[in-house]
Amino acid sequence: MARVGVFVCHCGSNIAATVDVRTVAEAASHFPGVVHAVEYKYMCSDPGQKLIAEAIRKHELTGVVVAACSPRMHEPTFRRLVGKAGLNPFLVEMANIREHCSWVHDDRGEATAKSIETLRMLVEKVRRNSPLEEIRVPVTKRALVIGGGIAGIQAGLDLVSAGIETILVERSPSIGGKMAMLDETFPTLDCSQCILTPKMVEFSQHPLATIYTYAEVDSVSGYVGNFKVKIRQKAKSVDHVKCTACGLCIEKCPSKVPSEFDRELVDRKAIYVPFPQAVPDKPVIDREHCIWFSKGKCGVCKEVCPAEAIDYDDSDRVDEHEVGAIVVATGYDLIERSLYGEYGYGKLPDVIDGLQFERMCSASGPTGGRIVRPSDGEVPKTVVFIQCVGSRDDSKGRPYCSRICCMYTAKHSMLYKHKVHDGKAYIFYIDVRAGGKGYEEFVKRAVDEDRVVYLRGRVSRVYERDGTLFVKGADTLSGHQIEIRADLVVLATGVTSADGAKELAQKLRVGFDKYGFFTEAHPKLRPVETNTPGVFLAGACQAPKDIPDTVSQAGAAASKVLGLLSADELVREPLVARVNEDLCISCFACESVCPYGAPERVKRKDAVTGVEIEKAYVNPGVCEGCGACLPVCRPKAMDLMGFSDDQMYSEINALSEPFRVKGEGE
Amino acid sequence: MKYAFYPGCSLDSSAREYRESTEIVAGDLGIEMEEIPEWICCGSTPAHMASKLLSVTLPAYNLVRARAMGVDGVVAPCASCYSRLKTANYRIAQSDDLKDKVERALGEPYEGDVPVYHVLEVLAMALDEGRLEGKLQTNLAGLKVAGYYGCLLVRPPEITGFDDAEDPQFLDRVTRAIGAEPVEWRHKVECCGAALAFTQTDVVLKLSGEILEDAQYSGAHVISVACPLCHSNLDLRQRDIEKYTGINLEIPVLYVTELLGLALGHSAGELGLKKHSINPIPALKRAGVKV
Amino acid sequence: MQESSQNRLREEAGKLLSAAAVEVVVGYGDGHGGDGVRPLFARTPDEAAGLVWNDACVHNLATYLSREPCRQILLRGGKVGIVAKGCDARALVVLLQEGQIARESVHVIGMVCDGVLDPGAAVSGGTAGSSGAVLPKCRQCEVQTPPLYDTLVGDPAGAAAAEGDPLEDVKDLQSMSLEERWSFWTGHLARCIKCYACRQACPMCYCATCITEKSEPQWIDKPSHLKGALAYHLIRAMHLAGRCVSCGECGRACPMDIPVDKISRYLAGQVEEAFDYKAGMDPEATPAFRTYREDDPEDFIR
Amino acid sequence: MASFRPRIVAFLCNWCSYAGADLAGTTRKKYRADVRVIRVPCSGRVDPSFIIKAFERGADGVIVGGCHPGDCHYVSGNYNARRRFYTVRKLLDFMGIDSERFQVTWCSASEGEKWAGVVNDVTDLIEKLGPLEAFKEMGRAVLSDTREIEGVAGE
Repeated sequence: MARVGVFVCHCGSNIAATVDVRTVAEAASHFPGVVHAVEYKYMCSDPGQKLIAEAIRKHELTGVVVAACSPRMHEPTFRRLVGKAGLNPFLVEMANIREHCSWVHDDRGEATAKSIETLRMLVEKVRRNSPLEEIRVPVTKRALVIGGGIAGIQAGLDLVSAGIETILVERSPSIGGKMAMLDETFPTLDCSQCILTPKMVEFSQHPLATIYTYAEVDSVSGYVGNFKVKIRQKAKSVDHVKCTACGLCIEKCPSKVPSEFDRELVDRKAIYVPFPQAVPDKPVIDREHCIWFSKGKCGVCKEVCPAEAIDYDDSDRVDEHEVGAIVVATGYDLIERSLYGEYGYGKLPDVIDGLQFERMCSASGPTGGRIVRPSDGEVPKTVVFIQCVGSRDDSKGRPYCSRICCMYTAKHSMLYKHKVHDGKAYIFYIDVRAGGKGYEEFVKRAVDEDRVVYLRGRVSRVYERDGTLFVKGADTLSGHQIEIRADLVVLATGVTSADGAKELAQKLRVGFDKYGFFTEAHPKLRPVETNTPGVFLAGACQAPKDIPDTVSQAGAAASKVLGLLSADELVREPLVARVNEDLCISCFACESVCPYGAPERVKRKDAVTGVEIEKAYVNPGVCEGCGACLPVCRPKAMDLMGFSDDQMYSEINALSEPFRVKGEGE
Repeated sequence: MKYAFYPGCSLDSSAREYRESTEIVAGDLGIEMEEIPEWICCGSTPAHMASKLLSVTLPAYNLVRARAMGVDGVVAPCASCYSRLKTANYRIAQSDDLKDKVERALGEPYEGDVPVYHVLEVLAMALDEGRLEGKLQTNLAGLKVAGYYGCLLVRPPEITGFDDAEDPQFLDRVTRAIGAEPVEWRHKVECCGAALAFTQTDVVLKLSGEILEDAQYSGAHVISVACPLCHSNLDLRQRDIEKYTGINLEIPVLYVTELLGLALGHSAGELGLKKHSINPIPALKRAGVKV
Repeated sequence: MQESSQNRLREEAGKLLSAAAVEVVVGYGDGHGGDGVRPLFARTPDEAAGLVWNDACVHNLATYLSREPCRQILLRGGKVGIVAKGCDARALVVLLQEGQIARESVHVIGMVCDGVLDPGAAVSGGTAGSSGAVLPKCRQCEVQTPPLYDTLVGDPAGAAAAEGDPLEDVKDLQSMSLEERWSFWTGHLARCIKCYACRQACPMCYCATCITEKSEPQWIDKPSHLKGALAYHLIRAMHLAGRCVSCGECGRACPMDIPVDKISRYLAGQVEEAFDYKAGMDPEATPAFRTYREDDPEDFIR
Repeated sequence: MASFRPRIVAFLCNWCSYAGADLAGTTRKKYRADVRVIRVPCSGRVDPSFIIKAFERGADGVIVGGCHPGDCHYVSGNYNARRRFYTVRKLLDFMGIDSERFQVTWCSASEGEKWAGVVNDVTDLIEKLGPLEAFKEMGRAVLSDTREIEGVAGE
């Protein structure tokens, strides 16, 4: 037999001024199941809370309804209170007679009637509340970082230095990512390698860090606090324990391949280390281009290796790890070359992209830092930079802004002028977007000090004639079509999502937009979380970003992970869905509408035949309690704790015959 | 696929050879086309200068007639017609208000849903279906072709939806398919001056001049086009252009269908090659094509 | 035509049973005299010889798969053969989508069908296709050849769909005023005796425990007064939305001649119109209410 | 009809609409007092049977409030719900019940004013439509006279 206590709050005059609280309490005392009903000035105040706690004991209440403000305001307060008073914290409900009543109505009669009816609904509900225990999920205090660029490295460093064991998976043979390819960085022009490589080394040498390079994430199962990840270590064909990184094998390898790291400006060998400062600094064999693996002969590297580290029989290995949280930091790629045939991108040798230019400027790059024409090695006297190549261009299906091009183009033009003092630099732009600390000043410097010429307009065509390039475009400020002879053309190629991002997103059950960028849980308030609890985003995999933003997001993601892993157990509200297996008809509609993958299939014996059939089971560790699975469950086998069918029904049921306050409200 | 054929005015006047070669080629490749009975003007440039409603209603009228023929789509050989027909569909689909007006003018409903193709697209589809296989008679190897698209075929992209507004490939694909060699050149989608020919001839002379000059520079033996107006500007006016620019040009301009016809073994006569003001025969011979 | 199909059907069913490829073939057998038919569960080749195929074969036999004895057989991992017209096969597709049957455990003998006679309309002789007396659902039939079958009986080329609008009767209702529709339905539903024949006849109503049998909470009032009837039929309609294959069996089964099939056939039309989804056409498709599109109809929302 | 006070039930999702209604309160936006609110975690939780039961229990109108498309706290709850609600409205209309009695609104936590407006508009609307006798006066009594109605309906 239910013993409900009703506590009506005046909230000073906030409620009492418009609602006749005495009448409300009086009416409530006659509701079925109500054994105690009182009003008080401030229920949330200390004396107010005492009053409730005492009533719970004195009247052996089995349920409590507080008629006061919005549950979004004080539900936690009163749950804590009844919990302390020895009642299950989920046996309390709040009737919102302030925000939804006294503050929005003037007529005392109407407001009072509404309060009473609302209260009655919640009394009916609370009578059907069941005591619930918080769900406690064990937490594996280990993190996985996917991607070894600056975002991944930063997140990894923050995690290990906070004492969290961290596994980093990088698909290329070295960590460092795109930032390692850059020469100097805007707006300070400090050397990218100089600030990055120390971090790479620090992370790789940290005792709590495990790095997988030349590896990929095969699969991810489990849920927040308890993910199981399978990592595929691609065969390196070189025993990194034995290898002394002497480099003899690389030197002697006869097979040449265009270098990815140097953007194909030069070749690398089939056995290679992407770049001198690579971490690890030991080589892998690219089997696709290795003569031994393609033709079955050669074997030079094996012969010359003094440490006998070459292992042709090496094979892919799949390691399984348990982690509590995942940081996705897979970065970005540049738009495909074929997209801009009219600029000769990929056709004309002296039309290069931003990263190629970076490699050229880099002292450790293929030209030793000299800016030259790929075609003939001459120093270009005129360089034209074209912005928004693959950004803000609807007709190419790339409507978004890549955010970094305006700044790196300004930087490129400066680096060029600093190296070629008598050179001319032109920049075609749509708008210059320099919203960042010191950015606008930086662009200004390019114009004022380095005399870079900015031309506002799009380029229609880049073509080659008699060995020179011509850039044909419009100068919309002067209103003229212009054609510029150029020795070198640098395209500010736009940013697109990393190759394979969508596949990864699906493995992680994370959303992504039509360009393949991962979707954050909320664009403003939850920018590093995803809708999959325990999976966080860092860097350009979420949207184009520059280094400062990437690093801050990586830090933010790391701190979210730390917050998550700080407790031994994850405490989750028990307001989750549950399946009545006897009613479940195994249609698994729940499975298809659940955005979290909470419903699972479990084998159960059929009562009649004794054969095993699959039934739905909701993993309480994963369920977020939205209830989307209920309306699609026709036999109503699915129910939602805290908003159960029974509770909903009784609230609706309590609607019948309106309450009228005598003499008022009519 | 069965198509309704919308020739447009020039195909019965200045561009007869385009019509003839198109019909010949279509026949050979088994592309079913039937002319829209009593088709009317597409409105071309004047209509949309005068009235938006008119510029949409005229093409719509023709599309509705095509619909009555129960075909899979309409084929237009002229870039301008193509553009007008497609634009009409686009606008009707975009605005209910306009749709109502047009339907009132037509006296029957039209959703803007009759597909419109340019001859080039239909040819490319035929190639993809391998309809050319085993049909090539004349060897065109060594013939360098500058494929010229002009503007209306490819622009605006949201309306024409051609493969790539800035660097289209259809013509080049056809050229390759018939064994000839498409050249890399920069003017494939530049404007030829189009209708300004009648009002500001010098503009046409300048623009078309640049196109011809670049084609010649690129080493092309011939230019292939898919639009009567482009053709007359580049071919008919080539002499005036020489005078105007002072560059000697001798670069024949052929309809893509004519080149295809040659490859399929038809004679210069059948294909109306002799109708051009710049005789293509010498250039073709130079390239080692037997004609 | 039907004659030859019938022979072929008997032969195929016979083969299946004698080869023990299936434990039972669910098909049609002779009714008690007249030209009516009734479901026949053939377990032996001899019984299979009693199978019939003519334009009185209206029943959607898919219903029996989720009921005894088929349910038991399927649970045991046994195989069942079933005779299915196009519309019936659509129901099989939905059962597949909803994991109620495994494809390999059901052998579908698909019947090319040019329409079945409306039992309500009194006619005899002549093929359904020719006479105007086919069921409304047979008009403009798109599934004369079943979307799903293992053995096909009949010549797809030979089939000709009847003229007319399958939703004519529904549209008549739609053209009425709100009040007219209300009185139409109250008029009919007031007769509902909650016998649940419509539910039993429906291949999509396979819940072990229907919510009509649930109390605490009691979403549907048990008594058969109008209120309870209305709630029942409304909720049933929602349960069938996006799943109903418009076979019309619910309406045919109603002993009180309540045209309940109108409701779900109407909703099926609405769902197809709004969400571009037609139930039971493609086993791979995602059912309408298990998914959404960002550009779904929105104009009714404030 | 003057004395008729519509009874309206609103199912509000906890994250957007309920919070929006709270905001209407904190900003003191006055509105009609005929609405009774039932809190649900998400508009995707609202089962059609809730709506039907509410009508049975004497509601003259029902409102469901959810997050704007794309803002759902649970990713896609409101999208799933939207399909169902669309269908419910079609169904009600087909059965002869004015579908305007079932209203859906996307109301964010920042749209207190919108909520107040929606309540007032819907209340006025339901007032015009009058009480939903449909469900109310039903019982065996109806049985008899429906026979005539049936005649009227031309069956």
